[in-house]
Amino acid sequence: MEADPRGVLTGVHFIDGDHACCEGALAAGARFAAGYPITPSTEVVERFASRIPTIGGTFIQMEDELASSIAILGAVWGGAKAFTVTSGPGFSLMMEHIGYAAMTETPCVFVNVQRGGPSTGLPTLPAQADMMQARWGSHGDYEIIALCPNSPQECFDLMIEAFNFSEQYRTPVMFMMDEVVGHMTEKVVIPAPDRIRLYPRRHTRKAPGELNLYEPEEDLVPAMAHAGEGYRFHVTGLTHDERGYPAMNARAQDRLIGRLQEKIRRAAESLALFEEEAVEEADVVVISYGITSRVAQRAIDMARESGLRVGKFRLKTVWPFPDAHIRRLAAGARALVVPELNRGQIVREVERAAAGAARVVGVPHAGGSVHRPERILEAIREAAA
Amino acid sequence: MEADPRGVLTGVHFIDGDHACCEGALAAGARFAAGYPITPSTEVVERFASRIPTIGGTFIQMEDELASSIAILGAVWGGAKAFTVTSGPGFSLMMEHIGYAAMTETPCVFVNVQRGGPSTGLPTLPAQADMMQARWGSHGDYEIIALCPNSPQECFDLMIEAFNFSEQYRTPVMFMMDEVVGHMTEKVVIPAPDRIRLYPRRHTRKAPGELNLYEPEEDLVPAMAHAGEGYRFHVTGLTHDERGYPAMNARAQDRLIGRLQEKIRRAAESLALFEEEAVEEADVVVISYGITSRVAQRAIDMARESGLRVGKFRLKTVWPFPDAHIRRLAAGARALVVPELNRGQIVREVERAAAGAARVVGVPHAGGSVHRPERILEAIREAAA
Amino acid sequence: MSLTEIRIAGFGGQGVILAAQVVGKAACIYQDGYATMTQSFGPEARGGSSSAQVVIASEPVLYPYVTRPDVLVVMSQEAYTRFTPELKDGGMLLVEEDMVRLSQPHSNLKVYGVPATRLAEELGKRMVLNIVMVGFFGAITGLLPQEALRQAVADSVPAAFRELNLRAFEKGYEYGLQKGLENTEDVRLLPLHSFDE
Amino acid sequence: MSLTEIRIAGFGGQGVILAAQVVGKAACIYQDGYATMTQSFGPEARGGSSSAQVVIASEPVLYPYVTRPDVLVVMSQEAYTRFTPELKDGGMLLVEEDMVRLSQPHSNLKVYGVPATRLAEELGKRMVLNIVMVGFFGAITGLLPQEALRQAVADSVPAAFRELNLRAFEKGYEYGLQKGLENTEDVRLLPLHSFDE
Amino acid sequence: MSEVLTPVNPVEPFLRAERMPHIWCPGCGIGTTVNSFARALIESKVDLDRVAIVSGIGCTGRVAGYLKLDSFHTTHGRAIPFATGLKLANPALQVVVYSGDGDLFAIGGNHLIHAARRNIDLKVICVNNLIYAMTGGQTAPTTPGAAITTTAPYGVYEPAFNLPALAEAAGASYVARWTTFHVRQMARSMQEVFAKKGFCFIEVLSPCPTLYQRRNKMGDGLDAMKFYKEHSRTRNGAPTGEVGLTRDGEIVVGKFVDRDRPEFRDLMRDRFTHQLGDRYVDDAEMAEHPHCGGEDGA
Amino acid sequence: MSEVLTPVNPVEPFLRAERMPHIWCPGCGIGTTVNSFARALIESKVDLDRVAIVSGIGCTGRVAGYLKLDSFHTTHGRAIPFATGLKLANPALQVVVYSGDGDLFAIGGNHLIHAARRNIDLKVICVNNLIYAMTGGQTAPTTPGAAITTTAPYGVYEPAFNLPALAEAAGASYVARWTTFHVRQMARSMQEVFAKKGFCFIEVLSPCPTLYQRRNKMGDGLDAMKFYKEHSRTRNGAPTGEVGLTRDGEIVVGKFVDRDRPEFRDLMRDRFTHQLGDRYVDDAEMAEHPHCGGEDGA
Amino acid sequence: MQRGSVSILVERCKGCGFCVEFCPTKVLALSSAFNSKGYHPPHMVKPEKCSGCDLCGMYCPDFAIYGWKVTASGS
Amino acid sequence: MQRGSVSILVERCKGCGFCVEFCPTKVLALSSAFNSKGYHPPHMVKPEKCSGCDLCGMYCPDFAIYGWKVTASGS
Ligand SMILES: Cc1ncc(C[n+]2csc(CCOP(=O)(O)OP(=O)(O)O)c2C)c(N)n1
Ligand SMILES: Cc1ncc(C[n+]2csc(CCOP(=O)(O)OP(=O)(O)O)c2C)c(N)n1
Ligand code: SF4
Ligand code: SF4
Ligand code: SF4
Ligand code: SF4
Ligand code: SF4
Ligand code: SF4
Ligand SMILES: [Mg+2]
Ligand SMILES: [Mg+2]
Repeated sequence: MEADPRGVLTGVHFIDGDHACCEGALAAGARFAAGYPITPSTEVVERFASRIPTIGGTFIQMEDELASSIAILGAVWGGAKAFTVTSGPGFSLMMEHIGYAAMTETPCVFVNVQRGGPSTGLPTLPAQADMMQARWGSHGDYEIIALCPNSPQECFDLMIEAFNFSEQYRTPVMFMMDEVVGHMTEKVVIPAPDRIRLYPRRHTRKAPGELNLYEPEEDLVPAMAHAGEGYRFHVTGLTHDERGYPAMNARAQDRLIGRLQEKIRRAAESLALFEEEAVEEADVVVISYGITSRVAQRAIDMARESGLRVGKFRLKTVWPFPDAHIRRLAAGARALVVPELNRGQIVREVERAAAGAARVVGVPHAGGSVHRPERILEAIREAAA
Repeated sequence: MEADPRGVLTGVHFIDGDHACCEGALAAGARFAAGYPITPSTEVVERFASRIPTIGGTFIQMEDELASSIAILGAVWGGAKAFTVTSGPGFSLMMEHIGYAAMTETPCVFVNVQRGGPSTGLPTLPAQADMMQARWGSHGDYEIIALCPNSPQECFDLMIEAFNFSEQYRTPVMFMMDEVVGHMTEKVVIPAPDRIRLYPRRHTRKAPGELNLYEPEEDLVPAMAHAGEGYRFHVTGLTHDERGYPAMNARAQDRLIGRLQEKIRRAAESLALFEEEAVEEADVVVISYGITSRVAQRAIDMARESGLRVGKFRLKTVWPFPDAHIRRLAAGARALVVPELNRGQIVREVERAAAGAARVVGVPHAGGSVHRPERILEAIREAAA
Repeated sequence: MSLTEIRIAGFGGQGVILAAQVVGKAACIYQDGYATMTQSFGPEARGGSSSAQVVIASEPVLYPYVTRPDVLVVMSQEAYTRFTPELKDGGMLLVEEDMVRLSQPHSNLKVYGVPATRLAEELGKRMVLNIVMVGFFGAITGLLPQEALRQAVADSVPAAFRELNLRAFEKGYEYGLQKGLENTEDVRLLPLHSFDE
Repeated sequence: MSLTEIRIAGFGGQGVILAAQVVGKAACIYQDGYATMTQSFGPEARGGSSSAQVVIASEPVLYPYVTRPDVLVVMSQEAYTRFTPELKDGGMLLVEEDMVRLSQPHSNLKVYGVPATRLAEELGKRMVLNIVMVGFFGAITGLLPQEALRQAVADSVPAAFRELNLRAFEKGYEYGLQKGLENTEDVRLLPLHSFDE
Repeated sequence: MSEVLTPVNPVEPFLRAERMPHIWCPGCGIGTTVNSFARALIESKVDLDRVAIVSGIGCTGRVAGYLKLDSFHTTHGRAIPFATGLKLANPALQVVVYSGDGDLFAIGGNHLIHAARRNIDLKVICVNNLIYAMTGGQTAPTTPGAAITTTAPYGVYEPAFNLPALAEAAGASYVARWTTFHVRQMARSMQEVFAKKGFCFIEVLSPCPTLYQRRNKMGDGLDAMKFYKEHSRTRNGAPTGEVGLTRDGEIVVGKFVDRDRPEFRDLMRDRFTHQLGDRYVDDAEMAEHPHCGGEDGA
Repeated sequence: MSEVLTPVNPVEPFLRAERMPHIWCPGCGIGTTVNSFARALIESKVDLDRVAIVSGIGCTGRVAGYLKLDSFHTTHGRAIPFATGLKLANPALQVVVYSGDGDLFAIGGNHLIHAARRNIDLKVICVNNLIYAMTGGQTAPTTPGAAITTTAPYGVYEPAFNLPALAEAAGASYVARWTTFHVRQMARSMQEVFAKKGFCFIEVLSPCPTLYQRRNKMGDGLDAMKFYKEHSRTRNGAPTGEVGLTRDGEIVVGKFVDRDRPEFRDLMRDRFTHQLGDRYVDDAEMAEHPHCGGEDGA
Repeated sequence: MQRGSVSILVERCKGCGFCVEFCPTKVLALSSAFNSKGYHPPHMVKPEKCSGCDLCGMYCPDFAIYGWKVTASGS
Repeated sequence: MQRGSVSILVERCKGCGFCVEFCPTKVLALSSAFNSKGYHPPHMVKPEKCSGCDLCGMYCPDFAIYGWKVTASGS
């Protein structure tokens, strides 16, 4: 399906990542946003508030993040594409509803512009320390998709992917920006609407009375309906059967939770967006994401200048974690270097996936600024040695 | 320091894990609890509400889990030992304040009696699927301690450890029960008060005017003061310096976050409580925790009967994850089998720590009941083959 | 290690859990043994079926679940239907006579009936039917000394109701002593009421 | 790939960010080049110092930070003190004459002064001092065509203030054309007021 | 010979028959409120395909799951913000929030006051059984003083909320209270709010014999109903400040507030039209044709 | 020759001098409220070692960090529940909650109404600048209609809360409103609440020139102060239902509510004493000797 | 003349007695019999007094009873 | 006779003018000079009128000014 032209600001812009993210959402067809202000993410909804009245749709500033994160789910069941935007403390408050969205298979996007934490931490300064939270922050078992842009352009582009994935797999998607990317201004090219492919809502073709709301299709994803269409369906966060009715026993749990995970795990390969360069012949591969990938690039360049064989692997999709690709890299390289703006999160996943096949060297950084490229260079040198 | 006799119900009891947990807290000196009802954890605070008026202390049922989880932090700074109790959905709501407690180094205990999730899931049925959340559920970088009892007796015993660790390291401790352990009734022996060793509050010996509230002692943990003692200190969730004042820059962040992690990582060995048996000569070691360890025991017994050399390793401390011990096991055994009441959480940590040195076989279970021992036996057989 | 598996089942409100608790407590506290009691809830906390499992042993119990009970106490038809097939060959089946109608002869089991509800009503409080059942259980199974069970009863109920419950216990125990001698394989129960309007 | 690093710094309220934005936009949109602008906040969003960095290039910019600027524009004393040492040898230092007093001669730099605030006040709106500065920057550095900058200015301000801002731009540009010829190494500024009461 | 006119229980078409019997206890009043609700739906002739029920978690929260309407069983305390999103995305829906006192006023209190402030077009039915029932009988912010609960084993000492007063102060357009004894009045109130635009709040006192009454020696559901009958006094228009409840005192029932405040969406439309004129695109029209690609399928 | 009597600014001893200058903008009113607060502390002669300040997050939330008292900068919206725990664990403390309108009434609204319901002994000072300032000027639940904010670029259309009415309906014992123009009255109110037991609420309207006024062409801080001076009307005892604010209308100030409701801890003590008699151990006495092992050190 | 009647789904009934108590003409009484869950459902003891007002139906929390009007057609 | 005076910490002042506006006797005026942050702090233009009432101090949001009473001792 093509993008609705009303939401697409085709042209060349010089805007920051927060603004580009909003444009991506609009281009993806988001017509409902609920948010609660928090630095450094608020610009996303501020722009949305200013843009939406002339496009058609709603922005509502809710009383808190609990409310924002569930208002969007209500909106989705009312027929809209919807998202919310926050940063660390607000993200923590949204955890219950991320689980509810996963459980009820409500397509939606949660944007987190990461700042320094824990707690109030460094409200205006960058970090990438909510990466594990994005995967594990809500109680119980679920599977999630999380994307990481590294430029305003990608805030636009990947936001469309985020919505597409969420619609295709009927799952909440975490859009994990960081303060630098969010506040960095660059050229953003927005294509014409007919160049933007959208994955349409998986709306049932069945008539009311025939629909079992949670009966999966072949790819394990069920088609949905919207309130007001006559289906008279039921949605619950309790463990439920294919009709959507509560079914509280281990068997129903196994069926449901198994399917919720499987529908995403099965698609892992097509969900794995990444960028790689010179990894085949590399001794050391630098694995990074978000703003850190651009800092690491300088270190990689410096290392190459000094004659080292360094490859680059940039994660755009962080969850589901691309185990297979990391295994491939580990099989080929001597060492994997993982710089990130946290004290060691994704590096643990790399370690797990590498399973001892290559050395894994983390380059932690507590946040508040980006790495000095020299620090990463050092790690590359050490790893290559 | 010895336990205050008023809180210690010395004697032999036949009580369930929830009640034993409450008695553990009372014996540990907890004199403040705030909670919000949620199945299957409510009995802990119900007992506290009934016991505390004749011991001296306060129970308050707050308006929600956000309030409960920060009321206890206020109480700690007012001079009490305090804890809160919840289950999945409530735990998700407490995430922001777990981060605040970590950041402000407020000793306290969060009890989570795990039920089936995600979302409302299976309110009355067991799971162990909040294990990763306990570690990663709040935004930003922090380190946490999490303990897992497998019997009512251990609910009592480990609860005292939980408080001791929280006081010693000034960190929130997650007490990760599961519905089976919470509702299972067994013999619980509560010793005399003088047999219960408590780690006292690390109260500063400095005079007002001399104290820098966040100046670490040798083990990286600072001593604290209580409100009302004349210190006129400041506590903030912002990144702060040793005086406790906001210091918003990458250097301060590095110092603070580095220390918060290091104080716990450094103590990893003494924090690692576990139980092991016959791991030296084992081909397969079964690694488990909580109720699953007791189900696994039957599988282990069956496997041994059929001649397999099976060891057992039970985690009492799940976080910080005992990497060193797992490495040791991986070095000795052919395979590690990890049954848990979730679709694969701690098994990932085992994989990471094992780093390819042994095969790792997870035995996932979506919750709602416990494993059939036969299922674990099957995995052991397969792993041994 | 000797290990006895017991299941007590009925519907919510019959005091199934308390009965199991008394048995466990008698073993643990007044007999210095070990016991593990677990409960199965229906999906909701209220109404519906209720069942408790007790494993009694001389050493700490590891695996907490009952798989093939030695003793099954049923206080509702549903519990009877659901759990009887689990019973160990030669196991004991104790039934509340007025609530359960046997659907077939159980020649492989030892079946004993007691009108616990009626006996309780005779004491003036239908509520204590579970303790009548505990008394009956004690006498029939002989698993635990009468005194241990008595103490466990006394210790498990509110002071105001202690006397009443102890009388209920005795009543059940006595009934058990009488009935224990005859193998009541042919317990047959009154037809339950049904409607059609 | 040719790459120019620019830093613009002053205090909050001087429109530092907008100035940087105009420069970046001119490069990106009206010159078909690439630019990356990043900002440094003080710890708080309000008051205090404000600084923006622009990297201009003919290809996409990877590393977004300015480490050794080619051009430094300072509009406060604090910015001058803090950032001048970073400047590349032979780099350009553009200063707001009325706000900054040079603390030493900078023989290794090309220093240019402009009374941007005063010029803006002459236009009736002190607010536009940043755009005066952009004009001055355009003329002195010659990094970007005048027209590209002009358009970027027009496109970056609210319609109601477009005219005013364009005049501010021209004023700064002209001033730069005049001053650009003389190397104003010896820019000396009025003593700033101080108090003691 | 006699002819049957209504041979079917009027509530039946609104029930998910396959889910009966429901989980509610003997003498629980929640089912009774559902009867009044069904009657109100019938009488008000709303298009049932356009009615959505949103519940939180609790015994009352189960209402959504039993009603054969589009129905959402959300998270504890968050029915109102969910309903807010639902209503804004599809303004043609009649959105009813049906939940318990704890859900709406303990954990959910903030959402309630904010929705009332906004005067968003939601119809909130609060079944007040004075307790957290689903979790086994803990103190609610409505539990009257001295009552015994599992978390107040020596009796509640916290003062309780006066729900109508709070709803009014926050901005509700319509505020009423009934008990499950007042089945007709309750139905009439429900019918009224279907016809009223804005945030409407109906409190219904309801027996919880199992958890509230038993522990407080207050008999069974029928005893509660008789108590309601004897102790209720209808005072339409009573100042909400005067209608606080006590454990054994008078229960003031009636319609307390029925005022005209502009509704949220109207306010929104007016403002945007005022500022943007023709450029404003009112998405109320668009809700009919969602942009998410609806019928196209995957 | 002249002799100096007060050679030091009375507020100075209450400030963490090493943290001056503060971050507040020129003409921001928050600092002014601190002056009145300092005067009230002096006049009321409370033991300063026993005063604790609890703030949430926001420009106002920074007050805690500037006051040289035991002070807590908590999480956004949660100052009140933190303060509740603090007060209950150490009843001897005078616990003051000092925070912004967004913090206390948007995200924190539920805690405020519940603390008021409980009538717990907290003194809440709400600096109402009609906006979320710290985050850059978004709509608050107090922002009056038609005002421009970053999240309402075409003007706010949501109705605002009437804070005193809400606080009263929830149960507050003391409710007053002043503006930063009313420095003496504000100080007097603060002094009064130090002497009053129970939940007390003081709203102080305060200029935010940077984010609220600038965008709304309302001049600078001084203009706001003059506006307050001209448009305020003191109506002590005014019914709180009548004191709602509008963008440019009259500002009713005064002490609106001052009533006696039993305080939370008194209620607790009475109930436990009633039920348990001598067996009740009042931990108010124990707070002096915490059980956590206090002085023993590690 | 009988103007109304009730239908009772006995298996749904939980014996709360609401219908009995609030029937304006006291048509109903709880039967002494049990349904399969052990509850005593109501039955009509004075059927002739039933107006078919359905108050019983409005009260019944278990949707187990409802009243309906009977028109005397052809008699 | 002067009965009061003020102290001004000019570097703290942000020139808001509160003190000037609300001094009951109009003692103060903003100076045309700047402090190092570029603000115009107040100075006393009619020192003799100062009562030392400290209203300026109560208004000053930057804790930059305060008034105090001077007793004429020995004069
Ligand atoms: C976040 C969260 N906290 C707590 C719970 C547990 N819980 C479920 S229902 C409920 C209270 C129900 O009370 P009320 O709303 O009055 O409904 P009732 O059962 O009385 O009808 C609670 C505390 C939950 N499900 N989720
Ligand atoms: C959970 C969470 N959500 C959002 C924020 C961002 N935030 C910080 S302060 C604030 C609002 C402040 O408004 P107010 O309380 O009125 O204080 P003011 O700055 O106006 O004094 C917000 C939304 C946060 N810190 N934490
Ligand atoms: S517990 Fe109470 S509210 Fe819940 S169903 Fe039973 S009677 Fe009704
Ligand atoms: S932004 Fe507003 S509230 Fe915040 S310090 Fe500045 S003037 Fe004060
Ligand atoms: S229909 Fe009316 S009259 Fe007939 S039984 Fe029911 S309540 Fe009584
Ligand atoms: S009201 Fe319904 S449930 Fe109650 S007795 Fe009558 S038929 Fe049975
Ligand atoms: S002390 Fe009083 S009279 Fe003197 S300057 Fe200050 S306000 Fe004016
Ligand atoms: S009130 Fe204070 S900050 Fe304002 S002008 Fe006077 S001295 Fe300066
Ligand atoms: Mg309730
Ligand atoms: Mg504010």
